[in-house]
Amino acid sequence: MSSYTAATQQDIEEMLAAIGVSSIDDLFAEIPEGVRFDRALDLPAGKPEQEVFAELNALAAKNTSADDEISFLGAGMYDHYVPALIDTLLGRAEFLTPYTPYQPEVSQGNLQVMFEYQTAISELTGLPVSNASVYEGPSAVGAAAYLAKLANGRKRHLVSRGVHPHSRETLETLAVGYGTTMEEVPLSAGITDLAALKEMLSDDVGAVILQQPNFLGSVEDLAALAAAAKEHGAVVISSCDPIPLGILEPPGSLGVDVAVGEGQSLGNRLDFGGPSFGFFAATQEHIRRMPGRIAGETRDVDGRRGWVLTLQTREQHIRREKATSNICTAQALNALAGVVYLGWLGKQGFVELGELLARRTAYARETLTAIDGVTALHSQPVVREFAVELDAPVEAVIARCQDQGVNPGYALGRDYPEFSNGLLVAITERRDRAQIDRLAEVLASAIAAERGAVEVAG
Amino acid sequence: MSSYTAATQQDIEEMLAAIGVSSIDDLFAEIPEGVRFDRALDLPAGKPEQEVFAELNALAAKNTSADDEISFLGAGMYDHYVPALIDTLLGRAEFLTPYTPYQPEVSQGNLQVMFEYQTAISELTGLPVSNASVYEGPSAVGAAAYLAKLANGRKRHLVSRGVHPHSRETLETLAVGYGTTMEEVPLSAGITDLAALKEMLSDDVGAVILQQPNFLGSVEDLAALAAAAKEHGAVVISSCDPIPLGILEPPGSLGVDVAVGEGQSLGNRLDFGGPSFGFFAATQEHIRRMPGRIAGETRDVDGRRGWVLTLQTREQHIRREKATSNICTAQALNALAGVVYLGWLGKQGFVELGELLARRTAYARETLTAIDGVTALHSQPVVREFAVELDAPVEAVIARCQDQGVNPGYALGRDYPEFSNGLLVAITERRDRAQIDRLAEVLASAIAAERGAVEVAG
Amino acid sequence: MSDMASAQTAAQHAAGELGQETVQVTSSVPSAGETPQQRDGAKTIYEKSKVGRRAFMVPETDVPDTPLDQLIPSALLRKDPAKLPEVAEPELVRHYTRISKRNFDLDSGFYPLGSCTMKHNPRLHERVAALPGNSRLHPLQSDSHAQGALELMYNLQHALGEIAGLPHVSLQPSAGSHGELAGVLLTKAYHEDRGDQRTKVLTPDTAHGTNPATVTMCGYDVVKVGTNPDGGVDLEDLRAKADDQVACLMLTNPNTLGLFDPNIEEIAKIVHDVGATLYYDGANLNAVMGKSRPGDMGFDIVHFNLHKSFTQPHGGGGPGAGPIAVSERIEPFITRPQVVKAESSNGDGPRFELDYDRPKSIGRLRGFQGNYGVFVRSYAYIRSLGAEGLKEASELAVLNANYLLARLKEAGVAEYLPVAFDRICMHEFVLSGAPMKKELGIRTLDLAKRLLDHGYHPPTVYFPLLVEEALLVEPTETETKETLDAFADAVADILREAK
Amino acid sequence: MSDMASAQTAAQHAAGELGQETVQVTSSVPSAGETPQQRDGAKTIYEKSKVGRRAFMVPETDVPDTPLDQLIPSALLRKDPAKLPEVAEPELVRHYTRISKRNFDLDSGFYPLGSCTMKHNPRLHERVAALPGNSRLHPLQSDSHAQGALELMYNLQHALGEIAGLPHVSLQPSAGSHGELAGVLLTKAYHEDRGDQRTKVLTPDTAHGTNPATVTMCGYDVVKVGTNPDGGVDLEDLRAKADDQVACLMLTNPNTLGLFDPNIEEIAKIVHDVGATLYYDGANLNAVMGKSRPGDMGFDIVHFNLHKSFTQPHGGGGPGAGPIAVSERIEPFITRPQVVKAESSNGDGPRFELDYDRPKSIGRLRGFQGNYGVFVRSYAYIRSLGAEGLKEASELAVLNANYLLARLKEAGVAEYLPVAFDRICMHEFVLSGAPMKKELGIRTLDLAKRLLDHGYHPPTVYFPLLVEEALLVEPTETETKETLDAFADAVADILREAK
Ligand SMILES: Cc1ncc(COP(=O)(O)O)c(C=O)c1O
Ligand SMILES: Cc1ncc(COP(=O)(O)O)c(C=O)c1O
Repeated sequence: MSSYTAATQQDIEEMLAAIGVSSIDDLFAEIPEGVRFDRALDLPAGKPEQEVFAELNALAAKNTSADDEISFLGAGMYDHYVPALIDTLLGRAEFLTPYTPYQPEVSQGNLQVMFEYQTAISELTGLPVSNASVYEGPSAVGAAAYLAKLANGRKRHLVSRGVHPHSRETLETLAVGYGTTMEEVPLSAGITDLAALKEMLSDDVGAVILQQPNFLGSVEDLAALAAAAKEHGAVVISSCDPIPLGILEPPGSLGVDVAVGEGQSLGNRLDFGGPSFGFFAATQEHIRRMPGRIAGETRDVDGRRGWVLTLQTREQHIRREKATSNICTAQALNALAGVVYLGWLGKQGFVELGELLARRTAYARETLTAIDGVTALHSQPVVREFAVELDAPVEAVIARCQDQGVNPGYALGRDYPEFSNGLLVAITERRDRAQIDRLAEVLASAIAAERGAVEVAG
Repeated sequence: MSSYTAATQQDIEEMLAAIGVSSIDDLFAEIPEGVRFDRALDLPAGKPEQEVFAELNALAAKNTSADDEISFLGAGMYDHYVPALIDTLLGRAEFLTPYTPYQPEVSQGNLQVMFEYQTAISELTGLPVSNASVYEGPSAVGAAAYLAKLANGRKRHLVSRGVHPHSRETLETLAVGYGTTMEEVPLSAGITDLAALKEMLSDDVGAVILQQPNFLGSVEDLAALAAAAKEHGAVVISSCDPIPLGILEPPGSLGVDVAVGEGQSLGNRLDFGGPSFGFFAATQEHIRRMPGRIAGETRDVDGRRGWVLTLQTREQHIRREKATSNICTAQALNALAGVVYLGWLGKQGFVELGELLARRTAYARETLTAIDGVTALHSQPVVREFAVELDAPVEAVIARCQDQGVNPGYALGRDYPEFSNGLLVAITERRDRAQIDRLAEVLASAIAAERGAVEVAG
Repeated sequence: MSDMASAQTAAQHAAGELGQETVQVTSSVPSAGETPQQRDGAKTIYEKSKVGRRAFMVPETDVPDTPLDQLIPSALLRKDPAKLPEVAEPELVRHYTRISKRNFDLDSGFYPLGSCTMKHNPRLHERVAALPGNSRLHPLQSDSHAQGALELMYNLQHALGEIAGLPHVSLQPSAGSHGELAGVLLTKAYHEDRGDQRTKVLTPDTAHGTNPATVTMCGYDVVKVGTNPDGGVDLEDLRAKADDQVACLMLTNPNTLGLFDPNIEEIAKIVHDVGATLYYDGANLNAVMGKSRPGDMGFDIVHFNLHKSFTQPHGGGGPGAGPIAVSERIEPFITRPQVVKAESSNGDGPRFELDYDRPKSIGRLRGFQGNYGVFVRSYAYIRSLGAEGLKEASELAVLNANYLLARLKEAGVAEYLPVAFDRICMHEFVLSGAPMKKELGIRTLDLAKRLLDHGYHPPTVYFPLLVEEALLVEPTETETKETLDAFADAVADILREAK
Repeated sequence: MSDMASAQTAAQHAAGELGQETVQVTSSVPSAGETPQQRDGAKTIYEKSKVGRRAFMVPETDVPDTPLDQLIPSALLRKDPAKLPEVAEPELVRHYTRISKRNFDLDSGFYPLGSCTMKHNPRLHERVAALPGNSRLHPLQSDSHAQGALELMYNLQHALGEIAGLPHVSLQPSAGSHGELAGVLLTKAYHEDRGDQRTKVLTPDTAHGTNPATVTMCGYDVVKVGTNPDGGVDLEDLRAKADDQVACLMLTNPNTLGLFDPNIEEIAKIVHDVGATLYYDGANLNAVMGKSRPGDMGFDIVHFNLHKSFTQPHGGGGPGAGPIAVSERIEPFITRPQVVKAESSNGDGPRFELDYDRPKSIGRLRGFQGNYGVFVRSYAYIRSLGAEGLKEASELAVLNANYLLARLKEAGVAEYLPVAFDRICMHEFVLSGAPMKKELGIRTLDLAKRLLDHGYHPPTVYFPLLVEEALLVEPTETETKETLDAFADAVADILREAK
């Protein structure tokens, strides 16, 4: 048992004497008897570090990680290589342990990181204002919808069926609070149905919410969708995968007002889904409606450059209930990983990575759709992920592939009943041609076996 | 390909212009043509970080580490739990990247660490002077023999057969340089044969070299051995396992003049044998013969406490060829791990750990020697390691156990032909009773199987 | 915690001009290896860029090198590359290492930031979180291939439920405020399920700013409840405001004054009598682990800040996690998916699953399963301490706070910095700098800056709003008596020097 | 590298009184989170102890709790426990974190310490070294269960042999000096095997102190060879001293003046003609990787400092590794065990083994297989850079040095700090502070201290001994032109301020 405390018996006695009480229990005397907790918590006894390590090591060993199989899982989080320098920097106590930078004099490091991060996000998205991070992707989409609500007060929000199912579900949950309603814009041939969108649009639509690339991996024609939305004065929100922004036109150049997204693929680990970070960027007109914190540049009394949190009176101080969001603790450390990762990739590398992924994705799509029993689910342009349909039960095929050490991807049927045997396959720079070829081999034989099994069963 | 360099083509051109040459090759013009290397090195092309990681990860995966089996291997390095805080502290650039502290103003951290480390080693060994670390165990033994040579100039050195075979071999190698000869003192009933030692001793013996506990795990009667050596004015050197010094009388209290040892078990990883550190402590009279560096306390011009390297003019400066050793780069980072580990164990913990190991070792010895086909190799007191003899070919038995996920220990026959089926079994706090019981089970059936196999073959 | 008042609006580079104001950075901490002149620059990584430099090397194109515009219509392709930095790895490492040294960190000094629970962050937690089985586990890995992770989450749910005294736990929310959001949405779902449309949520005037902000985001009106002279909820005011339009009362106990509200049972009764829920802001849980449970006090919904009581390092502003625990009546509405335990039929032992089939659930508040990496750390903490250790942690946190308070009541300090409510405090306490300001002309903010010069992170300032020139001090249980003594001496010294 | 002259003798606490002298610590670097007053204390961890505090919790005694004196005779048991610190984990972490901030480190600033090759330490190397398959591998694991480690060592042997131009490599020595020891013992074994008893080893007067120290430890007499006006070996002096009693000439090329000796072929001939071996001190290999190979120059034995050219972080004074490469004639004597590759008969591919069966071997110089963790890092480096990258590293190291030298030759600097030998330098160069001392009254050490104030680690001072008030400057290839410019400007500024 450890509590990482230092008080010896002697310390305790001296401290009690100084306080003027005779026991620690006296300090808890204000707690009325009725709500005092008299028994021990029903938790196992504490144990030494080595044993806790052994227990958690054994638990971790029960998981099949991306080290244990060749994984083509994506669908929102991706197995990118995280350079070692990120571990080192994030492990520094100076970054790991401080609180949110409330004392600028002793937080210039974190504030500068925030500022540099914001700049990077602005560059990626082509939008002038970025905050210092929000929780993660889907909740960022939810926060963007709130911004739209604050901006125009309109209650109808349209969301493409190409938006990540988790984002759509989060929007639904939050809409109850916002007092908005969510309506889904259907897909057509793998992308958001522009005609249907136009049909649904009217001047009471407050926001149109899109995703780039969409959940099926298709690159959307954001410009056209945004233009349609703008005609009715709706705020255009797009969730973006940051990695393809090395080669795809940034949302800010295509009429998007608010670009948000999941930041995991920027230097963050998979971590079974978190912690990562969400990014949030918008046009100038929305700056006072941004959730969370923004670091800004300033000069100190001696005229030296420094950094501070800006626009901070919004929350917690003066107009507490008028706050544009309730976020407080965000994801500073993960955003640090993000900006370091982008600095590591660099201006050229960011483009080269996007190009490599686009080419490997094209190769993988071609290779897989050449398999008997695999067809493309759509033929839209793809950049890092693509969808196919299998002529066999997808869950069973996945299980067979995993037995061979290959995780072929995500079963779309869980979220899209219309694609019951759909498979979403993600590519990163860690998945080389040999691994893609191996996937093809394993997938082909799994499908063949499954068809055989079905025939036999049938 | 990466060289972690920053020079762009433009940089290079500007720099060449400033130097006043026209190409990089011009800078190498001083190299005579005959020794210029004209072809490319026959090495594979460089590759990106992720691919180097993948290659080294694959190599590492080919090894069976102490995570992959229940290991009772010891024989000089031990599978102790290294607390996580050591990783964190050693990973700090402030400790990881500086050179040896030549500029005291900007090395106060390292110098203080050295000072604290020396104090800890003095406490452990009961000897007043410690240096700031040497390479590792066996070479520390070799360095101690050189100290003896410098101290009394005598040429006969006696070394117990209970000293680690690697230390004995190192002594032999170095003796050629020192101009000394090594003679081996035999073992009797698992410990250094006192009578034989007395027989061999005479006034031309410069050093008697012992090990505590000895290689067979026996606790030696250092006091008696040291007394015999002292009668002839020999320097008494003992290599010590630091962990049992929590419960064993320190060598300094038993007449040992120079205590050295392998520091791996103090907070260092196994690392397939290195880097770790060697410690080196001696009596006051030998202070000016100590190899390596010593940090000392001082006051700066303002009277503030500070730390410096002391006795440093010995090497490299004034009397270069009179240096007491040639060591320069030592093992500062590993010694840091050592002192942090000892601080983590703490005064009480260090004793408790020794006690736990002694009890578990006793239990393991009892449990194993109860197996049919296993007998104690000796019945001397043991504290963390013990030797048994198998009634079956030891290498074959080990292989069978490893197939069952248990590494039963070290085959003594490699170094001690007289114990051809001897097995040396090491215990750490990570090897709990359940694992010891599992060892007994696996060992018993391996021996039984091996005997069966021998019978069949026979 | 609350922002310091001096964090003034300034321009954000990328955001264009917002009006540049000079912020008072009156003291600054020099860092090793940097001269004042160098610090001056505070150059960004962008300003250190040079065309053509790079760290990353792209893997070889091992597939057909098709021109990009044959794969993707040119209209969709980026024209101007993002202006990311161009630096080699050594500069990148050096840049961030150097700027890291401009932060104050918990591993280097005392950080008594009230309401933030800056307790020691054990490094074991970083080690277990980094195990590939955790850090390299994809969130969409099938349940059967993620049994270790699900078991850990299940065990953590159980532990948190036991600590809260409420049986049903969702780990999903990403921080305290996210937990609040979940809690108020659950309240809404609960009332609506009963056909009950309510309009108001009560929060005390000592509440943290995230409480009213959350309420607004959930479409409720905020109604403030006053504080009585002892620092607790003003029962009269509460009774007056508690009507059948009230959906919920949000409370922290001990409250943001560091005081345990002895009327908690009465408060719960008033709230429940009007059919409202009682919400527990768990930011101050570090005072009462194993000593008193929110569920037993009558709370319906509790959030935890795993980055406070449960040692997730704060990271300079996150990540955290804000799990919630709820009572039976709230359970049907809890976020999904939930981790559940199924006894397998084939005798293989239990099997852990993600349960999505929760028809009344409010749904999701984020992607995937929450901040799992944070769960690993907090679970390691709970396994290290166990029942006894958690209780001891709270006891010593309260002891340390009361001891520091006692030291600060000593002559020379109390005249200028009296405690706002003179009672036994819990894990933190509030001093008022009003006399100091009046008599010495020193504001709380000045004291804070001077503490920096003494090597201490200042306490939280100007929060709670209720207390004039407030200084909220939370030492936590992991500090030594010597540190508390030295801090008290430093405060006394500063006041002496100001006289 | 050479110790600074100001590191004066002082008392070692545990060693009792050695005579306490005041060392001039004229400037000191403040660290974040610490006030001058706090730094003052420089308390040790022992002084922070308090009886009863602890971090480590011992695992339960799950075996019989036999009294210790029933297991071990009481006479052998310790009476007084070692006075180790008594502190809880938070204090332990804080103590070492704080004192770490009193070091200057390479990740924070320029560190042009001549002869030490303070190049960037890629963090990938720490990651791969920490993989459990490496870091948790027991050194006595059987060959068949350590194939990955042995393969890595084999590949590293090959790579180093290729770089040195000598085919046989032993990785065993633990640092450069240990490599020297191996090398001179090999020389001895070589001569003795031929029945040749020799008595002397030659070292240039520019040699590093470890060379003569090594010679003495190997029972040879040191004979110094002079330096010619161009900074190379004085051939006349060498010829005069090279006789049949000479066992070896130890040389580094480029030498410690940073100059490549153009007479190297002649030197090799002179040495070989008297039957002696030629030893290459590899401390300066960073200048010539892929450009010129010691083996091709005629050296018989080479040591590498993996902590210099091959990026093992210096760790504040180790660990390092000092592998050696040797020629055919030396090979029979090389340390054992050696890693060898055997083609397996069953077609399973190659098998790597530790070969102990080397009858003429000088034996071991240490335990186990050497500093394997260092091998992993250096191998990762070699795999990252490849043939081209290594060559480029040397080219840019030499370019950086010559550029910095050119900058320092600019007006205002060269008058006071002239270069000792005005030639194209290799990866480092030596300035002489003699005019500065004479004309400005500033010693090299004063300049060094002032550079600290500017945020730079000073170059090596007072080495090589040959040059008066020497300043040995090695920028390495991983520094940017901007850094070199800023450093040159700082030197100029300091001199200006001194005028
Ligand atoms: C009392 C109180 N409530 C809520 C919060 C918000 O918690 P989080 O920052 O985790 O969102 C805080 C954070 O400081 C707090 O102190
Ligand atoms: C020229 C030279 N030779 C030898 C050495 C000794 O190397 P090591 O410190 O690795 O023992 C050094 C170290 O600085 C050196 O500079």
